[in-house]
Amino acid sequence: MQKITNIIKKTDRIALALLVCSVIITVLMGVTHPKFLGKSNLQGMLIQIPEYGILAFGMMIAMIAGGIDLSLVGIANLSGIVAAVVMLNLGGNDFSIVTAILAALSVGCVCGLFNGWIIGYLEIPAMLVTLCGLQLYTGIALIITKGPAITGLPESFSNIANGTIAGIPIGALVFVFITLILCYLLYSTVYGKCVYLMGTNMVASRFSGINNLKITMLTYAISGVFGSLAGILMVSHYNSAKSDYGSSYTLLTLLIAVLGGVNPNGGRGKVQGVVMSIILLQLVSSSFNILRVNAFVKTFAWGLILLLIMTATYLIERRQSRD
Amino acid sequence: MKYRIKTFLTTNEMIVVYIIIGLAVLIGLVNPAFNSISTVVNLSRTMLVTLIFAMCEMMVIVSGGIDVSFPAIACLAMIATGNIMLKNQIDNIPVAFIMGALIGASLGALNAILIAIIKMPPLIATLGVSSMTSGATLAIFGAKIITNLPGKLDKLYKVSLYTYTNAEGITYSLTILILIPIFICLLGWLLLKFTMFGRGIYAVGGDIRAARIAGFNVKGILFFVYIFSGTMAGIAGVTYMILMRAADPSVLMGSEMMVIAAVVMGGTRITGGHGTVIGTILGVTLIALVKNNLIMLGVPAHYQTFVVGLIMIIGTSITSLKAKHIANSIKV
Amino acid sequence: ADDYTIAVVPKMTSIAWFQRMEVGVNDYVKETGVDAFYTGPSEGDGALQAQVIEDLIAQGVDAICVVPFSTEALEPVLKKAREAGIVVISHEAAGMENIDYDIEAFDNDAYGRHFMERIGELTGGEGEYVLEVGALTSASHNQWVDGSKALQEEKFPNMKQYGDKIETKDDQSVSYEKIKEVLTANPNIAAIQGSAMADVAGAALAVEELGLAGKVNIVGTSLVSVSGKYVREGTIDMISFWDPAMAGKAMIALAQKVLAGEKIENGLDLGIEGYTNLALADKVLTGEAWVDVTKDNVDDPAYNF
Amino acid sequence: MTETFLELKDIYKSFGGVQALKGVDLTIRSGEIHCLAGENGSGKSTLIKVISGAHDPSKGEIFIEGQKVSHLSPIQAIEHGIQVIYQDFAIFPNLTVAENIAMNRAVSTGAKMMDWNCARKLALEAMEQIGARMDPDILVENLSVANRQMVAICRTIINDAKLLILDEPTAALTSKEVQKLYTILRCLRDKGIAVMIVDHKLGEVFEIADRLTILRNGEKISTGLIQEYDRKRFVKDLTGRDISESAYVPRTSASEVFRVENLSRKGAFENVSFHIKKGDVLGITGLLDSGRGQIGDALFGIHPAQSGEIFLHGKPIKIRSTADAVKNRIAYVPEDRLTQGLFLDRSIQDNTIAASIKKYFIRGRLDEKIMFQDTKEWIKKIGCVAPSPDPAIRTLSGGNAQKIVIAKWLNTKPALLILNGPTVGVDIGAKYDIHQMLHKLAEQGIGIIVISDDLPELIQNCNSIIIMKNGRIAGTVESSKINETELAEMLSSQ
Ligand SMILES: Nc1ncnc2c1ncn2[C@@H]1O[C@H](COP(=O)(O)OP(=O)(O)OP(=O)(O)O)[C@@H](O)[C@H]1O
Ligand SMILES: Nc1ncnc2c1ncn2[C@@H]1O[C@H](COP(=O)(O)OP(=O)(O)OP(=O)(O)O)[C@@H](O)[C@H]1O
Ligand SMILES: [Mg+2]
Ligand SMILES: [Mg+2]
Repeated sequence: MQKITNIIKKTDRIALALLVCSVIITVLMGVTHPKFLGKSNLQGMLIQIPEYGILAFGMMIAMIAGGIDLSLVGIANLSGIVAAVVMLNLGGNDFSIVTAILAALSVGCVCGLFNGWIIGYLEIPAMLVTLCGLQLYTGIALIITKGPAITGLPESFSNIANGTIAGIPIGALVFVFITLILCYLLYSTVYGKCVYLMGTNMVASRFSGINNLKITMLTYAISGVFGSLAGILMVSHYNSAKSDYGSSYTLLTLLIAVLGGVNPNGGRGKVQGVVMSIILLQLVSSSFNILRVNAFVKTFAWGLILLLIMTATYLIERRQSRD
Repeated sequence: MKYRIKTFLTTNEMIVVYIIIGLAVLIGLVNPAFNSISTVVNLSRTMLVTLIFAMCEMMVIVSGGIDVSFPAIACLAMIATGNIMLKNQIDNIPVAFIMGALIGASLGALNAILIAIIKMPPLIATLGVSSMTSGATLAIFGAKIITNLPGKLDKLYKVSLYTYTNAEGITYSLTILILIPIFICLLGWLLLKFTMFGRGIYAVGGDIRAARIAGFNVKGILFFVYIFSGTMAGIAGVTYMILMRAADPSVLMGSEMMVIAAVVMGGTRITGGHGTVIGTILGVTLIALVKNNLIMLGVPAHYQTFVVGLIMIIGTSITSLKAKHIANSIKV
Repeated sequence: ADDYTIAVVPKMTSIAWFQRMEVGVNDYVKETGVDAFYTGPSEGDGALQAQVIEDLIAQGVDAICVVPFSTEALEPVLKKAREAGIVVISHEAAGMENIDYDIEAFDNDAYGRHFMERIGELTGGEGEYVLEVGALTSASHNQWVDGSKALQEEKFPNMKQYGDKIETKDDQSVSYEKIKEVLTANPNIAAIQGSAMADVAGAALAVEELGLAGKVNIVGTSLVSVSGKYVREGTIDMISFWDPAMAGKAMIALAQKVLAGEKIENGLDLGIEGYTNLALADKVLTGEAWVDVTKDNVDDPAYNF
Repeated sequence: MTETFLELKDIYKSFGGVQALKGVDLTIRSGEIHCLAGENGSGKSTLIKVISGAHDPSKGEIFIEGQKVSHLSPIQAIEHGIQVIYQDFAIFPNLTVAENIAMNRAVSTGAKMMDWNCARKLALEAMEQIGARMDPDILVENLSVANRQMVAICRTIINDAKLLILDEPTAALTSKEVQKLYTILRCLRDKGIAVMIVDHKLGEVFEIADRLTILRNGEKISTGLIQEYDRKRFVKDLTGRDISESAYVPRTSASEVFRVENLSRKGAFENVSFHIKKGDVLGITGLLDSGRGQIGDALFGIHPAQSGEIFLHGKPIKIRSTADAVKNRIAYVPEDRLTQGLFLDRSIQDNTIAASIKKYFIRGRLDEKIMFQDTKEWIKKIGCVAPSPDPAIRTLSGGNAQKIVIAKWLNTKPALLILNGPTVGVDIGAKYDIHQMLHKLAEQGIGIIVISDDLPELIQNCNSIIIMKNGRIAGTVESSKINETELAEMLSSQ
């Protein structure tokens, strides 16, 4: 009894701790720097969140399945580049944009399926497979572009990530949409239940008739599709496609997932935790920019926040299990 | 006896050996310049620092953990040592190494506290420490590269054990610093194979609860492993500084995943409990061979990333599949 | 009138080059009292830099002076900045659209060519040479080596580029390893040209170790603090650079002038060394700010950074 | 020798809100075999962990050889000569047999170096003593369960134990191996070593024990010489109720549920054929490695058969993967509960519905409410001692967890239920409950296969029993025409 309520509470507790931190930062910054809560800063934050937020979801889902996906950035750039190439070759009209987006999503899906197949069928550790995958997909991206960015993309495509609806950036709406889909996938579908069970114990899930290979491939395919979504957003946001955009996001997304309470051993992690952790990191990052603090301090602070929150939850949990 | 030979020929280590040989033959055929003693010298030099990292990573993984903080620790050790020595006009080689080792050890101890006492998953703990360390390093010491190292330190890179001059008059000298990884490998081998403490590391990685029940000092072992890893990372940082004749506060960042890949290719199981020194050396050799002979192979620049990825994935697949096959076939 | 807020955004803050730029910005603030500050991503990533600029737009600065890591990635966000009424000055980014002005320390093509001139001089126009770039994706590095190659084809037909461009990932040890490999694979290399700051230092270390110092000529972009040692030792023949501190100052000064509504025309004088007689073409202002450092002037305290 | 070696006084232990031990007294004397009995979850394992220093008691006193010890640590326990063979043996799968055997001794003597030759010698000597034969250089992960237990026993033998505790040592052993184990234990007892053993099998308790302590719900119910107990009192004390185990007599029916013809898998079993009629409970037994477990794995698609035919309700089906098996409503309760059967960190609810998730996908979403309701019902129906569907299953004792594994499959409404060692580690009361359930299911027309080496269980519950030898069917017997001794003889005869 105690144990499971603890587990439930623990995941929620991390989300709660993150929420408290976020509120404190927002209040402090709001009071000292009124601009922080101004429309344009909020908008700015909402524009930044989707790219790495969606990547973090991909990382999260792979980690819940007991793996990890280090190839996300590679997938993002490769599918972004494919989208750009398709768009340019089809003339840049609306039809070409839709085709390009579909092409990008299928590239993400295929890359993910490839990862998933090797991880699930050949049973090679996910860390290795996706690390090789990162190299491989970035390599293909580099072969396509030969280095320089692909530019000259249609204006209307650029509006996807740079436009707003009712003052809210479209990217943020996409992000909310993806969050809802992810919640649905993880909490309300057979797949979601299976992925948590499989992440907890691969052998037992097999002995429960769960098709591990299918779930693994599905997981990495979803992760890959998230990667390509982020890729499309990046291409649209930067109105160009290149093989090295977002190269710093791999470790960042790992940090976000872990900070959001996703257990690297698999089977545990909730969407709300990860969303809170994405928001907190963005708040910290924007605050530091407003405060004109050196970027290194930001890196330092992320590590510190991670360790402090993990330590705090550990201490609270230990005290609770004592009484 | 026949059975023994057969199992020996199909060990993970031997599979990596086959891949290395295959690759070497291929490169040698494409570019005869490869078939020379210089290749051995070059390869040793290339592997030098990576091998130190890989050794401590291997030990950490064997104990059931993982460490992604060593590049940050090495960078801090390198730049801090460089700065302190310059500021205080110290020009003493042992002092440099001791300083690097101490800095590394203290950060390793931080890892150990988080993992062994606070019981944080190792990936989380070391990721956090890595982020903090690299941020602090740049904030404290700045981004500036130090190139005016103290004289003795600066000259050490030229001291060599063995020099080979080829027909064109190019000299290939094997630096004396190669002794550091050799020493560490030897030490690691003795420790892991022949001391109870080393066996304890395997025991902890195999089943931490059983290790506790058996009476191993599990906390002590974890502390040792992470402090050892930190210390070695510090030493690797100083070694790197001497070899490159410069201290750079962020140059090693991002190398962690490649090192882990090398270690796992060498037969260390990411889940802990399995791993050998020989395997690790072979894994590092394989990756070094791939990464450093693409020009020899004539691979065009923008294909190189892809080719490295391809060879890595083939390498891991073959070793993993073979290992799986072995595990499935024998059951007594 | 001088209560403008001006942000200077480098490609990344974690390398010495841009730390030097920070020094320039801070000096300039002290000298003139303008509210300028230096902020940027800690890693080299176009996406990260765009995020920093998003934040700056949100804060409502008056001008952004930026050294784009990836010019293409910044177009949309700089467009947005300009739409928000922010003055945008770029550096090392000729050919960008969504800027008020770009200020170049020099003409990239000419800068690349001058390396090959030197190589030709040193080798007598014979032999093979190697071109290094920090990243295949870096626009300016590619412009330099392309310029260099073009000059060689025109002027030194007996020379030949060996293999492909070498990508060093801005990492000294990668440069070192690859140059070593190249020299082993082909001992006839006569010259090496580097682009990223660490390129020539890595190359020099390799050449020195292989006992080829003097035989292989090395030129390229670098700083005295990074490669000065090898220039002194003679392994590197010449390094060239422009002072990032001056570039930083020049960007701010230009931003101030634009904000104040002054007319920007050919021959503009920003009052900053190397940027006293700027040539204007389209939106690009080009200075004469590159410095060649050889054994003779390596110890000049003015270059000690 | 009747000195008291260990005395526990008024031991309490709680986990969070769960009171696992409530004031237990226990005395163990040197030179006796002391049996600890109790239902699942009655606190036996917890008590053992207190003695071995793995758990600190919340309250209570421990005396070893008359001396009071406070804060017993695992090392101290070992130094006092207390050796435990845990249910999962607590051995190292990644180390060699020799190392596993020699390890504890080396640790407790404070050895600094690893002496491989000495370890090998020790291992061979220990194996000699109990008649085991293994390559000392092989990794334990490559061993079968029985051999792993041999390793664990060897380890304690060389450790000069004064008190040897075995938590359900016979669970994974065949009857022949059990006899061998008992010979060893008696020999140790005669050397003056105190032996404490946890066992659920009634017959075995009466065969081996000198003295008996019975726990129920964390309390000591009774303790005394084995002669003071008869079966009836034992069962009464254990369960608090009267249980009469009667043999199962199926109502015969002609309609066939399941048939297998010439099933083969290289290296595992060959030409296996059998059929199940409505109401039948089929038993499969055999010595270790006779292929009995492999048949279960094959029918569930874990390691599918390579040739042969399978018919369910007369229709031919193909089983190439677990997905095929599930599609054909074949259910499988695997042998190794901890790793194969349970998601230890997940809730009872998740464990219960793990095999039938699809069922709860209603109108586009998973219905957690119905899941909760169903789980609650199963907990009641199957007699699992659990407060609610919410706690993690790792907080349940083994027997209760096993009931959930069975519930997981019953929840799929199977057509064929295969149980591999269904009551390993399950107490008499729960065993009875499970057996009753099997009978009821059989009557409902569900085909039931029980793979087991618990002979009384097979005789009581199956109407026919297949005996496997070397991967082949050596014979089929009607359980009404055979008794335990005869069956045991058939099993061990060549
Ligand atoms: N670590 C734990 N956390 C919470 N509860 C526990 C823990 N360990 C045991 N328990 C609970 O304590 C009680 C006693 O469990 P214990 O394992 O000692 O029973 P047991 O007699 O060994 O049963 P079995 O016959 O199944 O082995 C059970 O209710 C169990 O759920
Ligand atoms: N220290 C602990 N922390 C967490 N869980 C524990 C701990 N000790 C035991 N448990 C869990 O509590 C449950 C009861 O533990 P125990 O080892 O007594 O099982 P058991 O009762 O012996 O099972 P079986 O019926 O198979 O004998 C198990 O699921 C076990 O994994
Ligand atoms: Mg128990
Ligand atoms: Mg038990």
